[in-house]
Amino acid sequence: MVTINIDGKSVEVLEETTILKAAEQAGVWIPTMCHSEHLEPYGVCRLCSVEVVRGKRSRIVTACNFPVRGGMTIHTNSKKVQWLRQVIMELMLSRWPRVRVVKEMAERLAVKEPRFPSLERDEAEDACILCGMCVNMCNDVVKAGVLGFAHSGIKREVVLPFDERSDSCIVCGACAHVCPTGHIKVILEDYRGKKPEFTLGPKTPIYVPTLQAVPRVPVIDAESCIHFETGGCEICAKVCEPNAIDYSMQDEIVEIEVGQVLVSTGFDLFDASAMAQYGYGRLDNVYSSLEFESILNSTGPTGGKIVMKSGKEPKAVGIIHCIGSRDTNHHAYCSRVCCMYALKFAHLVRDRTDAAIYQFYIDMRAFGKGYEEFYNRLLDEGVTMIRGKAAEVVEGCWQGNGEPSLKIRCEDTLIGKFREVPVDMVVLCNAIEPRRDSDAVRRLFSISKSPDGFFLERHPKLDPTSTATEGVFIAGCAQGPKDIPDTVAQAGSAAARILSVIAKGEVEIEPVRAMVQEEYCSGCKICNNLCPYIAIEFLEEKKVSHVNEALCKGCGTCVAACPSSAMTGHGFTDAQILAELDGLMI
Amino acid sequence: MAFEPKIIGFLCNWCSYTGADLAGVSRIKSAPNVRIIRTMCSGRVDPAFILKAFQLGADGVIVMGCHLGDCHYQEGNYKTIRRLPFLRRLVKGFGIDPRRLRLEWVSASEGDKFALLVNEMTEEIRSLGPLKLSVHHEIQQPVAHH
Amino acid sequence: MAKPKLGLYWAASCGGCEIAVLDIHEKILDVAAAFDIVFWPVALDFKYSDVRAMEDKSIDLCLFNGSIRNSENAEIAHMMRAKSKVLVAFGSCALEGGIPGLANLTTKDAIWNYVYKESPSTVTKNGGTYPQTHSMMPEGSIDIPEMWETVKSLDQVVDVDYYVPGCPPQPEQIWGVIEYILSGKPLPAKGAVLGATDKTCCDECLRERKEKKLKKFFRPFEIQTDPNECLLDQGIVCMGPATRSGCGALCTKANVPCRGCYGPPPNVTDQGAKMVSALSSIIDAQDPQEIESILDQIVDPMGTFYRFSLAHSILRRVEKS
Amino acid sequence: MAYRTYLMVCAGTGCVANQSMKIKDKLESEIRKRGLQDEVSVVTTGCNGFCAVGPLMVVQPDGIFYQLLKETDIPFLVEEHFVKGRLVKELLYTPPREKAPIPKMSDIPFFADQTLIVLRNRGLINPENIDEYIARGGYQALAKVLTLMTPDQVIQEIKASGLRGRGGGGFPTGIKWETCKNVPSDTHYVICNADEGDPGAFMDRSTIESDPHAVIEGMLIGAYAIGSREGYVYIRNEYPIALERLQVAIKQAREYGLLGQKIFNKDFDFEIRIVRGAGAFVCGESTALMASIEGRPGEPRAKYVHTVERGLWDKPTCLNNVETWANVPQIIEKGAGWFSSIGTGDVTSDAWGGSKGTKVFSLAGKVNNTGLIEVPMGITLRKIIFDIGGGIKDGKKFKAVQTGGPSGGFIPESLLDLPVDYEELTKVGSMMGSGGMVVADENNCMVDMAKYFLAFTQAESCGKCVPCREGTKRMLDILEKITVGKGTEEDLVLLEELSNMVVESSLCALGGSAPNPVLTTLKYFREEYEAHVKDKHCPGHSCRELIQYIIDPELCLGKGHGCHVCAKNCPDGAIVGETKQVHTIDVMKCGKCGICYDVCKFDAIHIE
Repeated sequence: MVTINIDGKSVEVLEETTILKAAEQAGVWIPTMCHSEHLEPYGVCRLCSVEVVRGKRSRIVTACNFPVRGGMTIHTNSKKVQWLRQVIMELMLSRWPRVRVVKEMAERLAVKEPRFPSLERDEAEDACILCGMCVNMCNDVVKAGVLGFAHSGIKREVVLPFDERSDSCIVCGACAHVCPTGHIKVILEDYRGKKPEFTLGPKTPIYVPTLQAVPRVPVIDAESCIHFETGGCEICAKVCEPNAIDYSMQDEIVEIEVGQVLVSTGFDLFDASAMAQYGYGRLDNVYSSLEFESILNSTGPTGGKIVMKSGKEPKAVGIIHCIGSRDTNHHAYCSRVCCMYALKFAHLVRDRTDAAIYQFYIDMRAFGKGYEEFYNRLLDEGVTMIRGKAAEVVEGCWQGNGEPSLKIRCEDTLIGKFREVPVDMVVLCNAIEPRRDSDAVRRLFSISKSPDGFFLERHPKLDPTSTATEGVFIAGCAQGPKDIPDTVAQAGSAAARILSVIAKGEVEIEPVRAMVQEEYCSGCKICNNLCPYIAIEFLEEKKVSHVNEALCKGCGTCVAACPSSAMTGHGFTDAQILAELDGLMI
Repeated sequence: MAFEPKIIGFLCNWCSYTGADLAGVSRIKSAPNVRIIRTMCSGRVDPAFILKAFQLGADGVIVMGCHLGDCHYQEGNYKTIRRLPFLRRLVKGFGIDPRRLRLEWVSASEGDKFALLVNEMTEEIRSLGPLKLSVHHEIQQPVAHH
Repeated sequence: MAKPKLGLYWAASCGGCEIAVLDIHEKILDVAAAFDIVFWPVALDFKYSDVRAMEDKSIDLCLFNGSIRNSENAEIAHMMRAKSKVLVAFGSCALEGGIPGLANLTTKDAIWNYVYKESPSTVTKNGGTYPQTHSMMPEGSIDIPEMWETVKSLDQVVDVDYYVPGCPPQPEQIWGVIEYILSGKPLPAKGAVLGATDKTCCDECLRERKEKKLKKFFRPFEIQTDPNECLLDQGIVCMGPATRSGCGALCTKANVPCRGCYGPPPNVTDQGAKMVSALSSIIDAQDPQEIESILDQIVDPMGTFYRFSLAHSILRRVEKS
Repeated sequence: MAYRTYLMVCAGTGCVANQSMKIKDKLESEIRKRGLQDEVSVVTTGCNGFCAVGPLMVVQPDGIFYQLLKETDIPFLVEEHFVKGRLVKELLYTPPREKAPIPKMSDIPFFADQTLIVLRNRGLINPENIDEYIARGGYQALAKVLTLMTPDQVIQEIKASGLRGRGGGGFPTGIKWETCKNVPSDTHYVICNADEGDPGAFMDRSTIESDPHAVIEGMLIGAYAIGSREGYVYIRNEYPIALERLQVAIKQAREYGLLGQKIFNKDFDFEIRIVRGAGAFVCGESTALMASIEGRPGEPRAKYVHTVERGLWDKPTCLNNVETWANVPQIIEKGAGWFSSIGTGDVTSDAWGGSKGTKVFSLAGKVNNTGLIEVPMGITLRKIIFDIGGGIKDGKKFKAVQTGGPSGGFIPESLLDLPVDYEELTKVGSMMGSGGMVVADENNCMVDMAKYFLAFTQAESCGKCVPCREGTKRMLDILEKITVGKGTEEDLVLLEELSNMVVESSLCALGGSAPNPVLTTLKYFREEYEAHVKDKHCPGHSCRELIQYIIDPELCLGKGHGCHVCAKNCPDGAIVGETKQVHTIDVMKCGKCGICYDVCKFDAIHIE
């Protein structure tokens, strides 16, 4: 800490702090027009010029970037300083007579009419006053390096490179944010694919994942965060008082040793844009079931209001079943949950809006406890059920007022007629499908998949929750489409199976194991590298290999590989297999 | 009597054997010519078994295992993809048409593929005709083991 | 008490086994002293008719070397079987066909065609002629043995009691066998392999072995091998792991890979197939193309893996195309 | 191979522009034609300095100075001088107003009064041959510091010499090195500022063109003293010859192991990179220059944290200009005492206490001997202008001299006996600057001169800070107003106020010094401003709006007999009159171009 004197006031401030900050601390106002707390001092408007006296020497410096030193005396309002500010302000006012911030500052500095005309006079109210804050923001903070100055001297201006739209611009808007005159406008029309539109995902790069998140803290989306794109910004770190923001955090891989694994990796939603006829991703107000779920959510983007992109409430909502399910072009199986959630959607739409609701179904499958009753209730609520798979969704308009709408075309198989139903919003009941990476997961655990691509249980009836791999269990939609009660039941079963092993304290293994007949083994070490379970060890003293039977899974690869046939496999010995062969050849 | 190929199939327990099972459960028709020997893994299939099958009169041998990367034992089938091509060189060396020895991947969910392969192989061997080896006549006397 | 009778015979072989018998050096005198040698065509002048005149089972021990290549070999094999109490397949050829067994890679026709007709060193008239088993001469008819299409091991022709492997069997092993029989101890179970162990060549090999992974195979002349390291680890195809021990790992001690003359170890039926299985396990590649290119590095797989055991392998011979 | 005679042909930019390379070729072919190629060698040298009389050559070892050569002169010159042994009088230098030519270069006043340290090798060596530099004692100073001196000793020597920055600031070089060295950092940089932007100044260019190794050696010594392993030369791309010679020199030095690793087998590595500037005047400012090297726009920043602490890439950086670096080897070789014996003041206790050594000036304007001169500090302006410079052209009257480049001040005749040193020049409102010196005669309008230089600095202002960007423009507007006769007395007040404001509050030295020409002219030649404002009259007769061309009828007819030449040449057709009659100028049509004034042989045309 050093003590300095500002306009007669003695203040103690941190050494190397700027005069501007010190003055702020002392409650002394110094005018600035190119300074922002988010930016390094630029020192170009020179309005913050102050007189610094050290010993006999007095000099004019800019407060925004001049570091204080002990014993310094600063005059922020001396005659000389006043005069400098006044002339500078005259210069600015003569050039930008209608810019609000300039006018305000001139007024504050009691500058009325500049004594000279400016030939470069810019009459615009949002003229650029060349404070450079946007350029510094773009280059030093955001580090996008897009904005810059062109030309020198009086012709200086802020430009995009070559005066063209720059691909380097990440449309962060920081320049516009910092611009004191409103000269910079961010126009988002289809620029780099970013449209100012209704989005269902997080709206800012830093967000709390969900209200139910544990722990409930914000996370940074590295994909959209400026810092991770340019290395710049870091404004969140600057404003975070507990210094909780850590950009160096990395995803880390934590290794946990376990004896049993429950694979419940869930499902992916069928991408309805593969069925172009329904307009998903192409037409506004066509949603997937999960997106619609998010709209219904009170913490969702619309706060639970069912509205269209225009912000208006829909007049009619169409819910189309079996998108990608029960369709040999995509998934032949039934996704099992759609009928019921479609009914739920209908119920909630009915509850929250006055919209007419249409369900387009192939068959209603209300098979669970209380489901059929719910279906009947919905019928009473006035939901229109149309039996027939929707053929396509097209753009149309409402009769009467001509407002744009969507039109669902389908064949109503109950009345045997082709129908066109105008709606404002379409909800697609996408199929449940195996996760994209399910093959990788499957391989990781050495488990198989059934023809539909979901993980294969050991036995569909007798053992629906364990797999071919001992100690690996499956539950939920990873095993096949199922609703919440079924998932819970299966998961409970798996958990019980797992717990029973833990409780027992020991593991039973199949007797199919490899074994070294030591009298025949000469220690050639061909087998030692082959075992994926590292069950084959080499006994240095005996110079023979040895199979750890607890580790061995009995695949028999080593048996086949053993050049001296010293390795033999219980249950699948050479003699047994050859005998089988003999038998088969009769 | 028309020639009915005798084909020995070595099937891994987890994928192919289950796949064959699925073919059966799914009532998929396939040729009865493949006589199946189950091993825990295609990696267990000793080349000697295959030669022995030929010696004993098999007209063809098909080894089926899990798809690469899908091995229940992680990498057993990678041994098989080295063993079989190697053995195929010997089989060829013995003057046997290499088409009589096939390696295929059939997963637990590929009952149809199993059936298809069985039919395909049967037809192929049928067109190749019976495998005639001089050893067939010689082993009428029992082979001494030492 | 009369001395036990000993017969030795040389069928299709190079004669090395006979030399090996002599390689027991001064002990041959003990043999001569202990046995009454009744048949040894290479050393003593006995006639087939002499043996044929003997009573069945009158010879106590017969060391039969060489594979069965022609009718004469087979005839003598049958004769010796009949006349001997104990018939020993002596040496690799008798045991598993040996080097002559490599003739099974081709056909009699092809061999004859080359030897009697096409070989550049053969002077032919009228396109050349093949030997005839029966021919008329002014002096009378001459019969010579018929060469077989397929070379066989002794046990594929007659019942064999014991086996002594090796190309040739090592002198100390030979002496061990003789000594054992002389000792009057109860004979081992029929079919036993004498003069060898149940382990493989690796058991006697002094080289340092590692866990194996191979990306490249070399032929012995292609690299300078480390004398202390396992040859297979260095990429040399060494048949040691699939070869019965007993030789004392002679070859690998001389920096040469094992050729497999002692035949397969006890539980192995097909030495070549087993070696292929073992080698393919340790090839360090998962890409089919790469695997093929590594396999291409092994020159002459049939000759390499079935150098001695082809005639006694599962398929025995190459099918005529 | 030794020769009897060497012809040192100047290959400085000025002479090359005047076809000196063709002269060289012609010399060589003529010499060969006469079979003298084994006796006479033609050497191209760096700038000789006496640019006014280029293309030129010096015949060594005799020191005969031939000037204003033309290709067509060469056969005759070779025949006369080298075959017949006679000087060619027509091609020798003759001072103005004198008859007898001066054959020897050392007798020519232009050269006689100079003291050469920086330019000691000019015209004597082939700058593209390192061996010639070494033969002249080059790289001995480097050897000395590397083998006999510690870095601190080097710094002490430089401090004791009193050497101050020749780029304009006059900062004591030794202190700069010491400060830079003492900043802890893994990397220190040295930079040679060769971004000479002053119009009419070419000291640095000539130094590099004539003796590039001196600069490299100076940088090496500095790098050793500071502990730097990497140096930059920032040179403007408009100096192609200097650039090429520097590249050649660096390459040769590298080949000789004088750059690179383990120099002189000592634990000292140094490498020099060349960065070419695009010619912005402001890039001569150290922070702007460093920004430019870093690849950013060349704009200055506030220097409250000095570049010796945080300069290039935020590393401690020692930047000196070409002339400063070139002084260094000589100081090391001949000692601080020798150096400090030249110049003014005393630097033993106060580093700012005096100006030591020499200064190179480019002498331009209305002086007879324009060119590059190196003079001892403390020499008077009068001596420079009237002895070395040979006085004012055409016998006109001296009015003022501007020192220090476009932002230097104008010094009036009354101060001509001012000794040239840092402090004295600053005191009178001008500065040493990098060494520009422009002489104005009685026909120069001081308002116009001030306007001219302000127009330059205004155009070269980067525009970053308000006072310089807006202020200089307003000043220029006012000057413009005055020169067209529309100025008011308030304008003068405002001009002065703006000037002071720009000086006080600009971000960098460009703005801080740009008003100097205005301020000094307002100070010393205020009456000229007042004449413009009050009388709408331009005393220098150069502000077009304020003058009129008038034909003196007596002289026109009396002396010239109405020669009609003026009328023939007038582009505006403003001159009326027939041959042998009196001519008159139609004021309405006259464009005031001054052609008639120039073409009239009878001085019949006057300016009023």
